[in-house]
Amino acid sequence: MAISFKQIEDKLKTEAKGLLETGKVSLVLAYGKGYDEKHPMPYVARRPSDADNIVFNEFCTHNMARYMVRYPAGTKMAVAVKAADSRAVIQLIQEEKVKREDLVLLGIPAYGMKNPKTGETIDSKTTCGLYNPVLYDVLLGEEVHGQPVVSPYDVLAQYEAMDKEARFAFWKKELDKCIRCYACRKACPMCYCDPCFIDQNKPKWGEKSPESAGNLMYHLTRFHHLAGRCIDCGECSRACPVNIPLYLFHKKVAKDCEDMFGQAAGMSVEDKPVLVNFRVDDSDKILE
Amino acid sequence: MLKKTAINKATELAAALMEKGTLIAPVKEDAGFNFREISDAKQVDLNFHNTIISPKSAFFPQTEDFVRYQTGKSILEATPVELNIKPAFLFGVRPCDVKSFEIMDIHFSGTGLVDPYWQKRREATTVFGYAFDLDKPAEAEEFYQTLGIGAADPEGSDIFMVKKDNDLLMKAITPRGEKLLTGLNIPSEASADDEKYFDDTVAAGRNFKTRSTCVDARATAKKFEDLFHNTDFWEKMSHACLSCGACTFVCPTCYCFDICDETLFSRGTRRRVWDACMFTDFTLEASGHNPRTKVYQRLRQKVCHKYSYHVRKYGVISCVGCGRCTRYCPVNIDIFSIVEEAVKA
Amino acid sequence: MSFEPKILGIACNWCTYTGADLAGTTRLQYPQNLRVVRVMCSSRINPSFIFRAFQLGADGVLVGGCHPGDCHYNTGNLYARRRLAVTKKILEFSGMEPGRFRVEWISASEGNKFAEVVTEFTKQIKNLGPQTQFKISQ
Amino acid sequence: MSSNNPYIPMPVEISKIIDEVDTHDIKTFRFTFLNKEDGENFKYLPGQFAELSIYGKGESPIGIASSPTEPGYVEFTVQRAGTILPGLVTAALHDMDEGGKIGLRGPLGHSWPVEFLEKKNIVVVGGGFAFTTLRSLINYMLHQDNRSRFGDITVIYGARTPGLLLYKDELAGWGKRDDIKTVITVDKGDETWKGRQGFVPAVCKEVAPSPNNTVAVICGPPVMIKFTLPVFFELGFSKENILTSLEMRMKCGIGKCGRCNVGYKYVCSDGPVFSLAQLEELPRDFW
Repeated sequence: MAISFKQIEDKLKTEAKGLLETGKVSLVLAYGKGYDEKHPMPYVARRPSDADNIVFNEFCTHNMARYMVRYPAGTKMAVAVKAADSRAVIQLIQEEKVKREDLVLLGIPAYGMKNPKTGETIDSKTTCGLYNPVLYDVLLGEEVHGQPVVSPYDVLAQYEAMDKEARFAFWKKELDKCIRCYACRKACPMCYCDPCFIDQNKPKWGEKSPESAGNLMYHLTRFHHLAGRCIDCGECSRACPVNIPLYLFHKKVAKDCEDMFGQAAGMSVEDKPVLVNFRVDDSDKILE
Repeated sequence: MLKKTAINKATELAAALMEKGTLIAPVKEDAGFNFREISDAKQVDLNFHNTIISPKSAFFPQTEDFVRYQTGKSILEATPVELNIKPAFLFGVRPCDVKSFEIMDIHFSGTGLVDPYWQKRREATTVFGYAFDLDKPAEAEEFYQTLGIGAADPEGSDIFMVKKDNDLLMKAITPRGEKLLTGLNIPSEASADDEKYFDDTVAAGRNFKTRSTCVDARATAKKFEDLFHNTDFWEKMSHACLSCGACTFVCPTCYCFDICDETLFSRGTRRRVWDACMFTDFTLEASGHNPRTKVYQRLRQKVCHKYSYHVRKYGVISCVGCGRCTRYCPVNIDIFSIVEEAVKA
Repeated sequence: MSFEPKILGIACNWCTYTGADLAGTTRLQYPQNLRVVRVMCSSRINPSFIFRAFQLGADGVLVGGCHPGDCHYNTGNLYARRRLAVTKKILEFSGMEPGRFRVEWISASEGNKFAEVVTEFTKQIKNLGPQTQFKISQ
Repeated sequence: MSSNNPYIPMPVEISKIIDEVDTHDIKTFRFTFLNKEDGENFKYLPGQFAELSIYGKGESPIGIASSPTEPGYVEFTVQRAGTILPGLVTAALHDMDEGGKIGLRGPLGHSWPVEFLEKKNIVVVGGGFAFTTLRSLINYMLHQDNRSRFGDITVIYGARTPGLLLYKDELAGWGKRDDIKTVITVDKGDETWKGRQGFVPAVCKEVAPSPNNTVAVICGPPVMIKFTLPVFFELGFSKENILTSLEMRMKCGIGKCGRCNVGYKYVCSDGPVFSLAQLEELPRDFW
C-alpha cells in the first residue's frame, strides 16, 4: 500500500480549515509551498483561508513540534505530526513546555519521506523508524502496517564496533567540519534554552570560534543535554549545512538511555524524562 | 592574452601556482566542495558547481586573530598578531562570487576606516574567475541574473577561465593577471577559435537563464523601506525561520562579526569570529535591552540590510544571487521569493 | 621522568570530601596526583565540568558521592548516578578511553576506601598514559 | 587606537576612581595614556565614545565623560552592567584599582554638533547614568574659552533617587553659577531631598525654554528618550533641533562588524548622535 500524500494534504487542509473556523485553535502548524515542489516550508495557518496554502508531500520532513514553544503558553494550536514529531510533542508535554489540552494533534502516518537536499529516502537510519504517530487526535489516513520494522539502532553497529581510536578520529573529523551556525540546535524541537549554554559568557563553557575545542565542547554537551530527550527525528543532521551525522551520536545516547533506564523518549505523556527521574534500585552497574 | 591548458593538467597548473604562493582552490569534501588552502596539487577539483562556504573566507576567514595576551600581565605585554601575508591565488571563483568581493571591498576598504586584514589579503591575492558550465541549466536556487550578473562575467577577476570541452581557456583581465599568465609556462597559447569561443561564452553568459525578477536597486530599496513596518508581511515571511546562522555563514556578502577573547589558563587570543544577525543575542546589550527579540525582526534586518540599507549606504545591493542561503536553509526559506513578494506587494 | 598524571577529583561535601579528610587525619598514604574540588552534592556536577576538565588537560576525572540512599539531600546522588552514567557513555562513544572517568560512592567514614580508590585510579591512569584526545593544545 | 590597525587598543592607566552613587555600581574612571603620542593624537569632542578593552574579558563602548577642555586625561563613567548575560568588562573594570592598566580604542563616532550649537540656546536633558556625554558637553560649553560661543544653557537632569545622581559636586557647582540654569529631578525623593520630584518628560514640559533658536540635547535610557522626544516636538522645537544619542550593541566601533546597524546607518560610525529628523528617516529598529 503506497501512501497517498495528496490524500493527506487534502485531509490536512480540511481539518485545518475546520479547526480555524470553529475557533478551536488559533493557529495550525503545518507545511506550505516553498520555492519549488521539492522544497516545502513549515507554515502557520492563522485564518481559515490560509488552510488552502497547506501542502503535504514526501519532502515535508520538518518537525513542526519545533515551532510550538515559540508561541505564548496557552496558545491553542493544531500541529501536523509525523511519527517522530508526535514523540517530540509528548516529550515537550512531559517537560511542561506545552499542555496537552492546548493541542490538537493532526497525526500523519507516513513512510518514504525524502530529504529535500539529497533526495534520499529517510528511513530508520537517520530517524526513529516509526511510521505512525504515537499520539494524535485525528489520524489523516490509515495506520501504516506491513512495512518492515527495523530497529533505529541498527545503524550504530558499525560505529560501536570501531576501536576507540578510530571512533575518536571519526568524530574529530566530523565535528571539525562544524561552522557553528547552530542550525542543529535551532532545528531541534528539544533545544529551547535561552540562552543556550554555549552562548553564556560566565561561565564560558566553550570557545565560540569554530575550531576543534569549541566544537567538541558544544556538541558533546548538546548530546548530553538531549540524553533521554532526543526523539530521533534526525532534523539536526538534515539542517546541518556541512552534513555532520549528528543523528548517530544522538541515537547512541538514546539507545544507552533505553538500555539503562528502560524508557524511550517521548513515548507516553505519563513518563518523566529519564534524567530528571530515578529509581532507588537503579543499578550501580550503569556506572561501570 | 588568452592561454589554454587541458583540464586534466590542472594539477600541473596548481603545482606551478603553489610554487609562487598560497593556492586556495575548490576541494571535494564529503559534504560538498569548499575553498581550501591546497597542500597537495592533486586536491584541486574543478568538477564543482559551487562551494558550500563562499570564497569570502579567503579574505575574511571565519576566525582572525588580532592580539595574543596573557591574563594577569600588563596590557603592554600583549602582542598584536602580525599579518604574514604571502602572495595567494584564489582559483576557480564563480562570477557571482567574484562580484561579491567588489561589494565587500566597498564596506571593508572603500569607506570609513580601512580594515587592514581584508585589504592586505585582497591586495596579495590574484583571483581566477571561472565561468559556470553553460551547457547545464542553472540550479533552482540561483538567481544571479536578477542582479545583472552573467554566468560568465569576467569583470572583477584577474584571470578568467572558461571550460571548452576538455580544455581550460584562461584570459588575463587585469595587468596583474597578465603578468602572472605571462610568467606561467604551463598553459599554451590559444588559437583564434578559442578566442571566439571565449568571447561567445562571455556573451552567452549574460543571457544565461536563472530565476529572475525585475530588481532595480533604488526602487527595491525604497520598497523595503516602505515595507519595514508591515509586520504582517514579515511575520508571513519568517514563520518558518529558525534563527540559525546557516544562511549568513554561507553567504558571500555577509560580513557581520563578533570580537571575542578566548583564554585558556593564562594565555589568550582576541579574535574576530563570524557572527550572524539571525542569532537571538546578536543585539542583546549588557543592560538586557534587545531591540530585535523576535524572529521576524531579525529576518527583516537580514533582507533589508542586503536589499535596502546597503543600497542607500553604498549604492549596491549586497546580494549576488548565488543561492547558497536558500540551498542550505534548513527550512527552505528563499530570499528570492521574499524579494519577489516585496516587489509585488 | 615518569608520567605523573593530573587527576581531577570532584567530591561531595558530605561524604567523599569528609572521607578524604578522614584519610588525611588517619595519615593514610595515597598518591598526590588528585586535585580535589568540593561540591555540595554529586548531583551538582554539570557534565560540562567533566568535558571541560579533559579539555583543560586532566588525565582522569574521579567523582565521589555518598552511597545511594545516604545522600544528605535524600535523592541527589540518585539523579547523579543516572546523569553520570550518561556522561560515561558519551565519553566512551566519542572515543575516549573508558578508564579515564570514574564514579565512586565513598562515605564519610570510608577514609580507607578513599585512599584505595585514589591509589588504584592513579595507577590505572598512569598505565593509560597522558590524555591527549580532548586536551586543547596551546 | 593603534595607528595602522583600528582593532588594536592603546594602553592606558587608571589614574583616579570616583565612586559616584550610593549603590556603588557606577564609578568614574580617569585614564591617562601610557604612550605620550597616543594622548596627543586622542582628539575628541563631547558626545564621542571609546571602546574600553580588557584582554580576556572583551570590549565595551562607553561615552567619554570628560571634556576636551580638561587635557591630559579622559574620563568614563561606567555602570557595572549585566542582566541576562553578565557584563564582563564593566565588572572587571569595577574590580580594578588605581594604577590598573587597560586598553582604549577611540575616539569613535560623531560628537554632539558643537558648531551647530554655537550662538544657540541649549537645553540639555539627561536621565540616569546616560548623563555622561552630556556632562562632557556642559563642561565644554562652560569652559571660559567657550562660554561666549553659546547662548543660554538649561540643564534638566533626572535620576531615580537622589543617591543615583552622578557628579554631585559639579551639579552643586553649576547650581551656583548664573550662566547656567540647572533643574534636577528625581523619580522618588527621600527624607533629605528638598528638590524636585517627577519624571523627566513631565519636568521638561514645565521648565523647557522657548523653542526659539534653541536646541534640545537629550540622552538617557531608551524609555526616557522615547517619551521625551515628543515633548520637545510638541513644545515647538523643530526636528533638526532635537538631538539625541542612540545606544545599540557594538563590537568594532568603526562601522565594520555590522552589529549596530539601524537602517542605512551604523550607530557607531554614523552616530551615535542623531537629530530627531534623522531618526525619523530610520526604521524603528532601535527601541
